[in-house]
Amino acid sequence: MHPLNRLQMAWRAAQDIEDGMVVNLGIGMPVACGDYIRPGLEVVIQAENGVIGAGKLADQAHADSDLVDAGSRRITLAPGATIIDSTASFAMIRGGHIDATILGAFEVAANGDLANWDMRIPNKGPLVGGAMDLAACARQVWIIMEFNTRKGAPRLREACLLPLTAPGCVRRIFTDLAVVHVTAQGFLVTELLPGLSPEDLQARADAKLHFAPDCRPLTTPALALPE
Amino acid sequence: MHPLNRLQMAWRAAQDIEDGMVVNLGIGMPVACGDYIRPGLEVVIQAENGVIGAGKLADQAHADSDLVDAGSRRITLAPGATIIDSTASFAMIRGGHIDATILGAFEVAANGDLANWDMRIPNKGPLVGGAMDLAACARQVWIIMEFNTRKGAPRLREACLLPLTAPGCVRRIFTDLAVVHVTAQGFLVTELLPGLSPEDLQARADAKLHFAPDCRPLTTPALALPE
Amino acid sequence: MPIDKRVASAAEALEGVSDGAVVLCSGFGGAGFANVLIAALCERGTRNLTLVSNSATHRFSFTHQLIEAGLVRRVICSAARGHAAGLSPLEELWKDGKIELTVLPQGSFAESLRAGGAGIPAYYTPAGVGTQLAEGKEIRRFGTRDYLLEEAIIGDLALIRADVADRWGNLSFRHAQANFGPAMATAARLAIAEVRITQDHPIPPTEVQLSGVFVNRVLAVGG
Amino acid sequence: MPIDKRVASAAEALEGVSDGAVVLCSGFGGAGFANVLIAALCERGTRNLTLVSNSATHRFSFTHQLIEAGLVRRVICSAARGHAAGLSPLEELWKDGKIELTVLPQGSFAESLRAGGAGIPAYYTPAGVGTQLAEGKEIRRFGTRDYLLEEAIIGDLALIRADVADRWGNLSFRHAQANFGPAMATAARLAIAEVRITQDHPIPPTEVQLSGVFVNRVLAVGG
Repeated sequence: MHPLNRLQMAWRAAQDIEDGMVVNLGIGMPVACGDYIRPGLEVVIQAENGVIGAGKLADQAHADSDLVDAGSRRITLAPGATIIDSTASFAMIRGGHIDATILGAFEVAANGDLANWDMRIPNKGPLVGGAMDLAACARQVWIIMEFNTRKGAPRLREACLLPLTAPGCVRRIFTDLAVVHVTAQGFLVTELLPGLSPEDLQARADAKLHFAPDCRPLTTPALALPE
Repeated sequence: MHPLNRLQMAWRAAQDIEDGMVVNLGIGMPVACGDYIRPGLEVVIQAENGVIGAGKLADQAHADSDLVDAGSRRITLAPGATIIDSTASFAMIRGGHIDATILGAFEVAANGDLANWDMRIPNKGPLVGGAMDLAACARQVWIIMEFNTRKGAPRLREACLLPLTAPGCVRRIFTDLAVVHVTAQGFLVTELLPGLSPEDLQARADAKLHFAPDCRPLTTPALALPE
Repeated sequence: MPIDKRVASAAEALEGVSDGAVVLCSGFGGAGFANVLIAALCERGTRNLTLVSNSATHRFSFTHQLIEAGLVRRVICSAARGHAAGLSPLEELWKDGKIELTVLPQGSFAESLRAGGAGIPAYYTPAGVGTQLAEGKEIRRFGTRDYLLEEAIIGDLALIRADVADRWGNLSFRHAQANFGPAMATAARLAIAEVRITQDHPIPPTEVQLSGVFVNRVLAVGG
Repeated sequence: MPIDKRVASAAEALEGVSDGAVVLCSGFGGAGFANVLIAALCERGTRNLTLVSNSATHRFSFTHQLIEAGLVRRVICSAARGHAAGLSPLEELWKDGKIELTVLPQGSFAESLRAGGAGIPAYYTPAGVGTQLAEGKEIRRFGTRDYLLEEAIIGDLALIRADVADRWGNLSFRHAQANFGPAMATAARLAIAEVRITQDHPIPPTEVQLSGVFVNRVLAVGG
């Protein structure tokens, strides 16, 4: 069994991005999706700080501290881009103009509840950022996260233990072991890592997993993490 | 007795505009104030359709149907101007960023109530435009209107008979017979047309008029109305 | 596939528009009326429309054609008065109870559209408090002042006018042409812009005044 | 007199700012921090401040200096977490009850500032419904969905960063430098912009990104 690494998870999520979509990518794994959009597609990447049409990372020579994305990464603009202020950017987000947002998460519940903003570390200040607006208002919310925590605890749960970001918002979950859709019936596994049985996966979850009749093997290209 | 004509009323109102003010001028008599701002002053004229820094009327050669003010007049831009959309323009108005708006009116009450949007002509559609936003939200509301209607009815009243635009908003009234401030005590006449006695003026009003101890003669230059 | 929002004709631009649509039409004082699209909507004969237009019978706007053709059942505006001394067709229809009329202060008209596009269902404003336009609306005090609750306006269709569009649907406007256009585009399920010219190459990022994210179709009409 | 909002020094820019001021500081991800003005405010020693800043302890922003100097009694932000593993000075002060902390979803943070500048005392938003951040706030249903009532934020002072200012106070921004700056300028009684350069001649009308109507003082700081 070879669980997907972080780049492979981003690659897999990126395969679901469709032509012409307006997509917001969260800090961390999600931003890497931008590198794996299927060839021939044109997609608009929205960054919450107002960059509408974020391009690749800037090379050293062109890096500009005024041209950054939501993760403070120095970027370039894609053709057709423009930049708006934060109020306008969140008006775009809140108004439902984002086709899909891809976010990281700590936990997702079987009803689509999302917990991704507060790990309840004692005395650490809250850090909500744009997550609640994105989770509550994007047309689709997709999550990239490991299936289990480092300590092995389930992240797919009957109910979230951590504070919610938004209730009932998640539609798809891209993990290192499986791709899971959130349906009216709960979690539906549509792709499973080769070498892992449905029973193995179920044992790692805190909620009932349904398996799609056409559940496929979860495969990705080899993608090496940077040193 | 020579009541002020419409241009003279606009001239008189314009003399109260102070250096650096942001001023919104209503359709009709008020827009003429733009021509009579005291020499040496720089003022920003805001038009509700988003022109921030309206200049003089355009001459024939430069008239452009896309560059108009709130009265659809083809205008020019003053130095330092910019143009914003209607939402931003009314955010500016509603947010209290207009130092003074000068509007026409049908009636003003002694408590500052303004009626300037609906004459109750049978079956004529309502025409409120931007008047309610301006009246409710500009830092000062100044009115230019004749002291009496064409039929001789008082326009300064204990209470407005016509539907209100906004309650308690008017601060100054520039008429053909007098300049009147609205104070906590009611109407205070600060300038009176030469040849007219306080009693004459009082007889033309429907509310108690107070006269300022330093009430001055209302004088203006000769300004001929266009043919 | 490259994003390309350009369409070849007004008929193609209006494809899919149904009877009963809420139509947002931009324009103020002669600037920003999408008259080619409005004329095409009129010709299409789509009925039972709700027309959302600041000045519903402005003499430079073809919205009055929609009204005269009997295609409009409801009007939301800030000005419903004709320019002539007699009654305009809108006023005649309103008098006869054949058209429903909602009048808002112009700032609330603009803000309700902006709210519709920005995911805000309702907001409070001081404009209209203490007037007839507050009738039936919630009044609430914040601090020392009373405010009126106004709800968002959402459209099925926005017809707006701009100067240049690129294939991404990004728009730039001439002078005061923008007025209600940007807010209307954000507030509509289908936003269509008629423009002087369209272009294959992008409008420079700093010259874009409305992001193509909000614009579904663009039609070059010259002029 | 010609309008001229240019000032000669940061000290002059901050003239009249009092203890207890609500200070709005722009900036996101390294772009748009008015660090010259923030450093001057710190040096001035103005106390008892309410700091309104999206990321209150961003490593590129000098707002953390205000906090470390003990000048801040309350913080309104969307992110209050330090970048290091240990506790930041803000977190230490918060833990000890010496600083009051209000956290908003970033979209509500931005919208409340915009509302403050736009004369809107409160508005409804879906963000935060069903979460801890909704505690104590009014929930109201519009249509089929629940929304949260959020109130406007108004500041005594806004410190923002732009690229160019003209004597009218009109501003243009570089790239993503605008972020919260325009909304903050509109929401503050005294709005001050630090800019790369100021100029006597006007910024061309189509290049102005924030009207000088909203800006009281501008300071050239280069860089």
